[in-house]
Amino acid sequence: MADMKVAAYICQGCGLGERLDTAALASVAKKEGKAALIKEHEFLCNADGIKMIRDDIANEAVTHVMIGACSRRAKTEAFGFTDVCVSRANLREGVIWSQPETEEARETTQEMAEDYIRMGCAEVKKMTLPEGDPAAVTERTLLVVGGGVSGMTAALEASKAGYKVVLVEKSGALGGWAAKLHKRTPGKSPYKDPQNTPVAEMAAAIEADANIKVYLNASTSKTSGAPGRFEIEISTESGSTTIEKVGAIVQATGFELYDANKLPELGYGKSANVVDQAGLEALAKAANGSPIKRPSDGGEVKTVVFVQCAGQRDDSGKHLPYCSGSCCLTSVKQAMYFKEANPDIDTVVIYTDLRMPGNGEDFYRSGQEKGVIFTKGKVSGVEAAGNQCKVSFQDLILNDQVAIDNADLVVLATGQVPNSGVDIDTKLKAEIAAAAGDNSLMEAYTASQQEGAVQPISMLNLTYRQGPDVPQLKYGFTDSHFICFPYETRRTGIYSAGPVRRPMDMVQAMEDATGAAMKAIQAIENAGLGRAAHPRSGDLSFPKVRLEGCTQCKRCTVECPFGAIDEDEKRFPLFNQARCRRCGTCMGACPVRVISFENYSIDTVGSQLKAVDVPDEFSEKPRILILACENDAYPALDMAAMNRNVYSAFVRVIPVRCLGSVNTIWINDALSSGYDGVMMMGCKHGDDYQCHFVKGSELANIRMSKIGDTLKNMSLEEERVSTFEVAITDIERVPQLINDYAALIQKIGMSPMKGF
Amino acid sequence: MTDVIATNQTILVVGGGISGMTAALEAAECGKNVVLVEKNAALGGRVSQLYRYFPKLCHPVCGLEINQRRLKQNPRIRVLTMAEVTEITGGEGDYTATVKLAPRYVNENCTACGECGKAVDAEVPDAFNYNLSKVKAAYLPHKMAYPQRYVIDPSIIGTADADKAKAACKYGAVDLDMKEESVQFKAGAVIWATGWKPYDAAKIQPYGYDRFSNVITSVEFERLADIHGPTKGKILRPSDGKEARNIAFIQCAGSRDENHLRHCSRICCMASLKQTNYVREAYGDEGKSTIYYIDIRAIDRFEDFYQKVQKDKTVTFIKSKVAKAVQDEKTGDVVLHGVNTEGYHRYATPHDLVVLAVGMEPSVMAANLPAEIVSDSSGFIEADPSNHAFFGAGCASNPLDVNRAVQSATASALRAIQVVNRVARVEG
Amino acid sequence: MAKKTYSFYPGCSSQTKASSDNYLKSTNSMCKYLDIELKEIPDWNCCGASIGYAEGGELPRIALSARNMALSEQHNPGMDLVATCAACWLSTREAKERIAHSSQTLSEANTALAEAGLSYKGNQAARHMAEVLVEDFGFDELKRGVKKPLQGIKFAGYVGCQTNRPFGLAGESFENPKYLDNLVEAMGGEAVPYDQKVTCCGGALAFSEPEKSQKQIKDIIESAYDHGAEMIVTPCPLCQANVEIYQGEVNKRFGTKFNIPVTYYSQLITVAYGGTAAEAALDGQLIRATRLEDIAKK
Amino acid sequence: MSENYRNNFLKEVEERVEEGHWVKMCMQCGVCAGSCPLGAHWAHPPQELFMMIRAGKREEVLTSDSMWMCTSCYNCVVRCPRKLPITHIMHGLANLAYRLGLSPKNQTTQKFASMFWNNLAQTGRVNELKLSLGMYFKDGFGQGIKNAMAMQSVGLGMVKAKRLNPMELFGGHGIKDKSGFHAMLKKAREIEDRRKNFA
Repeated sequence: MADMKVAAYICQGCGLGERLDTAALASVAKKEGKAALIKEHEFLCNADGIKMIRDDIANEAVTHVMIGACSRRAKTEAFGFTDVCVSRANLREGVIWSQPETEEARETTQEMAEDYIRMGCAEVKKMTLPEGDPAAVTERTLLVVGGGVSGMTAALEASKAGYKVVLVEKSGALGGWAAKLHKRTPGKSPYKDPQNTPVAEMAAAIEADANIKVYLNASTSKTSGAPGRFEIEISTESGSTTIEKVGAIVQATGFELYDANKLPELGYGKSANVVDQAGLEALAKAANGSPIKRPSDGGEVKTVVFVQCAGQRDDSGKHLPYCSGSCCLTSVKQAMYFKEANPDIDTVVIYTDLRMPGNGEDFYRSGQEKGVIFTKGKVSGVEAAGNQCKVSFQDLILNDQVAIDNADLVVLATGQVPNSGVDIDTKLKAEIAAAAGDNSLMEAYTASQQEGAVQPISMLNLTYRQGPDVPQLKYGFTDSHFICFPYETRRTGIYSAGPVRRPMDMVQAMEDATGAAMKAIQAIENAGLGRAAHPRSGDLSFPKVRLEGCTQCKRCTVECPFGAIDEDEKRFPLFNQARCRRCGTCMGACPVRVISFENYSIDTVGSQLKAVDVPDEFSEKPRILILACENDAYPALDMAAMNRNVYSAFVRVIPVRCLGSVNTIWINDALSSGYDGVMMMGCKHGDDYQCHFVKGSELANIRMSKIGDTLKNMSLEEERVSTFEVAITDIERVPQLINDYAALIQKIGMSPMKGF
Repeated sequence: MTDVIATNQTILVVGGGISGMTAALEAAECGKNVVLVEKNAALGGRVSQLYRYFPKLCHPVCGLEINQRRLKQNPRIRVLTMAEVTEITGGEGDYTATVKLAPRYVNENCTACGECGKAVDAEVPDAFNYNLSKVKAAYLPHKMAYPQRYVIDPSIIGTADADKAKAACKYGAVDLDMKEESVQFKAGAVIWATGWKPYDAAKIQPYGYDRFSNVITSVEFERLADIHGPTKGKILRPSDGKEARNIAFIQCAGSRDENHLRHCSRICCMASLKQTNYVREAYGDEGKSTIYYIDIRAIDRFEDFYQKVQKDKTVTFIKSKVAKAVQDEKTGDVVLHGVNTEGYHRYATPHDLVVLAVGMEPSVMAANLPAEIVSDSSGFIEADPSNHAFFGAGCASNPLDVNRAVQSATASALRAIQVVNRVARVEG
Repeated sequence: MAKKTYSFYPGCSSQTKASSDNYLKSTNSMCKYLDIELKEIPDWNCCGASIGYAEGGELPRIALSARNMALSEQHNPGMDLVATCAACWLSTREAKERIAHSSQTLSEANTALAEAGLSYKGNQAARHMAEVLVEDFGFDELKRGVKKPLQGIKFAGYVGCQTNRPFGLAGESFENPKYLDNLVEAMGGEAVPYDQKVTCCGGALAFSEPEKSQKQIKDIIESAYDHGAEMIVTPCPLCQANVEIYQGEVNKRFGTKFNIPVTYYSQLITVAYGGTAAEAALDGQLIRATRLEDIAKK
Repeated sequence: MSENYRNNFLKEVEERVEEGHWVKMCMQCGVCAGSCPLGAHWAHPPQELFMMIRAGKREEVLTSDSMWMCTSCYNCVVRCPRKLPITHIMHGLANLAYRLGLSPKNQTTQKFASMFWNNLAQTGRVNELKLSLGMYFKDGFGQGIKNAMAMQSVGLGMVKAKRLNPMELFGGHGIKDKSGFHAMLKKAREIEDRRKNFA
């Protein structure tokens, strides 16, 4: 890169010229910011202003641009120069819109603006242009684990887009759960009758597809690498192993039915005539259109009772707490098997809430038309009596404790249990706690491993530092926590599809698998270009680490929310660029500050906070540093300003990628530079966390809980560092928090650290 | 003149709600060129008008912020707002789209400084708040609007107000001479992410939405709870601005009803369960929510949320399709009449406010197309070979929650990519 | 407008000196003003109303209506069948739709009709007089004939059940039909909004369950009163009869002091068009509609 | 063997009750129950009757007086999300109960309903006076006199308003083709009885 040349541009539009002394700002940029080129412009974001900057880049060899105008969230495209480093001093939303337009406020408003110019200049000087990964490679092949309908869909859809696929199926044939079905529930209009499953058709299409290579009776015994360069060891039952190189992975490992043996109160195991939905499918398959016989004696079936939510929606802690979303449809379909063979067979579905969304309502109606009887009730027990069963239940409509004592067959709608492999989070949490000095979780974990308990079998056998499988969200499902971003698993380039992600029916599974294939293809393409995946999609920056300073504390490797960092043989962190999502959690974690990004580093932030002009103790002008999550807290501040919700003039705001990227050195630096307080604004954490990098705000919270010692050493009050959970809608609350905090600081007094 | 550069390897995405944005972004982040057409003045669609999402109770605009940031830095997506597809001709891999652009009267010079809004006097109903409040006739569609650019309401064009707006703008951004224009461009595949509209509650006559001010819809209730809404986040009822503490939620308002929508709209149960939380948030133990339902459809792990709400003592569940609502003229309370079918209990219960959990109706497409799009009995676009390279995404394809709509949109992006990749292979 | 001709089904209650004799008389006057010719279906029979179900069952009741329609088709071909009574209209239209939806019902009905030497084809629409007014004339057209606007009179338009549900007038809501109000306004009167517009008067249960149906009647009248109505107007003879006749009983039972006239739209139109009290059959009111009589006298 | 939740009664209803095949389509939302003007007076609202039919509670259903409370207002019909013709099903159930002799003793609406039918079936048109008097005297002569006296003012008013003709008692309105009419009804009844399996 050529020599650094910093240019500072100060906009006078949107009232900046009227509210601020822009000439003074220019002078700050020159004298303190040491900008080589300083220009004021009355309307910087218009074509003329942009052209001016462009010309300077082209003709004046400007390499670093500081723009003193509006928030970085405004006019992003106009100021989105990709060939130079850019910093934005937020004078509009951050200063004039959030400060009262009064004569008395003029001085503090100007001071605020001058500080932001100092900060912008300081920041940009520490930035370098992200180089990306010149060695980025990518394998344009997908691995699909699981050969059920979800896996087959992912494989076929990816192939249709021109990508190669390796499909690994643990059994001897494709089809998974669907292959066990007599018929499937309809997936298209008119939603009236059971349909043939697509298994045969899809399997044939896969066989005929030169892009798709299938391994049957096989498993992924080892998965290493990163998006673009995964290396998969595939082991077959016969003992052979093969290595396949792939760019991304779709995990479609499906589900098992909840074990009905755990439901003896519903007669399972006590009578052959009590079956689960899989059992009924087997009977239907065997009957193949002729009447289904009673299992116990092959007798005629006259009455069938379907017990919905068997072992599901359970709040006692004994069974599955969730609903499997598909069993109502399945029971209606199965009742139709009987009605099709003989309309005189009585089929009763006992349910508490029928859950057949969308045009499932048509299927419900169709079931009723065919004479399936639906009864809102709670089944209390199923008892076998000879070749029949007695189903006792509370009829919730007739408010009556009743029984059907002549059921020839009872079908229990048990739920879906995902095949998601090993739950890695327990150990990971223990490791994080251990790194923070708390060993209790680790002891408990170790104990649990030694009790000889049956351990789940890994699905992927990832060689990742953080464990062999994709982290689970809840109840073993590997779903994303993000409503807007359902494909955000915590393992870049590995996407769950179908019921392993979330309980679902076949229609949804096929849709889901298509989406997962899309994301996998995208991961392949991004890996080839060295770009980050969501949410910082396109980001070319990447953590640079000075290993010579590393103390091997492992914090970065255990705290990385995406498992991007392994450990090498010498126990140094081994960064895998294509797995990294550029959140900076590792940078925040590193006690020796050896991890930074080119455009976001210990220095870019550190130099900003140090650039602020901190008045002396007697000025009655405290300084409060705000480190604000760029996705929620920072927009909330912007929008508060758009609403002209004013807040204290003593705060200086620095947006951060995530609170997880906040290194305690910044706090130390701020306090020792004489700041009177530090507010950290991040997203909600806990069960319903809203952090886009999963646990950044939670980690920050843990780290900051330990800052008390530092404060004590400096003889400072612990209120001087505070963390806040802020939502993007907090446009009134955030200014209030700031003002309350400023008042608090006023109360406890100015920091004694000023002037050191 | 607006110029759109596109080829038959471009993907046209119709609809800029979360599904359309997702489809566009996923395709663009895969290296494809996309034109995203939105009929409103800003992207974001229905979800940008929601206060919180179920079940996390997080804020939809948070995801919107991320998606807009993705969009701002991706040069492969061309966004056209105030734009509607009027015609598509041609066939798979070789479509020509005609898009009508309504005049915004504000050009790209706009800095969203707000001076034009201050200058005009006229107010127009604020569509973002479902017309529950008014907004100046020169307005930013909402605080997070993308593009972040003001709009001048056509109703003031030709009036002194328009001239005031123009005079107030120092940046030459107000252009009162803008005219409706029409652009044509190529596309290889089309993703219809046209979303849904709340079922017209006035059609559900027994509930008197058209007659009783204190009967509102679930989407309107979202605006009441939102800080950016007409009451700044306070739950006040329309008739008299009184705090609405005792609120009824009527499920299946239009859905699962052959007189209205045949289908179950999937989201409404969860939406009402979520909204009971708004009541709790606002009034704590003093609040009271009553949910009148047929079946509570808290599907899959949403069941957790249902169980949590069931444990809330301020929330009551009544298995009943409400027969009739009557607003008391003196008190403003709305009395609901019906029968709790669990054991047969009649009720005539007054509530401060009644919220109709209105169903999802697919938005109607007015465009001329080469062939009618195959859809189901409710009008949702089906996956069907005769739709060629027209793909439904999100709620245009099924009544879906946000999560599933995004999945559907992601899937539709791949289907479109399959087409344009095929075109690319043929064209080399 | 050209003369309009309809095949007319007056129904039992509209016969001379039957309970809605005044409905028939005023309808005839109204039709004279509107240049409508009503051709009575020869030898029509009772529709069976809704209440005939216990003894009558299903097919015999359908046969009743089928006979009327068959006679209408035979004697008044090419015309729409029009009824003034809500029950007559409903039974006829229901029978028509039931037959249309089932070929079995059609053949069974015709088998029965054959016994009376008739056959049913289903080529005439079955309509209510209110439909004729709203659809074939329209409010603007109806307004044109007004000579004596019913200025200053506040009417509660009581639509009731069977002209409203399950069929009703096209485009009208079951809960808040507006046509009667619009008709009142077209005649220069004022239609008051009130919330019992479509409440059931108790129908045939006025006889068998008097206390229950009188509660219904009480609610209807009370609401009309509370909203300032001076008069109730209705398109249904049973509604008219129940709401008018039982006011004394209701007063006794509930301690109310109701004395509100209950009229037919045909009476309003006749008066507004300049008809005499006799033409409007105002002498048929148990509770005199004096405000209408005053206008008729003017 | 228990008949609980077997379809026997449902099948009977489908066969013998007007529009009975709709009963299975009910989804127990209860809008009918809440819409009925006489709802408060029923033991079992329609939706509950439908559930009882599905649960096989034949006797409870047929001996109930619930369906006799139907005023034929059609509120339930227009609001039913499944478009069940509930009014007709109620009539049909009442008819079945009546035909089987299971309807409650002294059910006044039942009496009125059969009187009404017999009244019209005689002459082809309803004789309002005879019908009213019949209704007053349904519980015997003494009660009838009392009932008639109680309603005397109404009757006199009607006479005065020329809306009731005392002479109706002796003949009154009627159709001409009585024989064809009677034959038609007889035939219709015959067909229906055959179809519904009534003796």
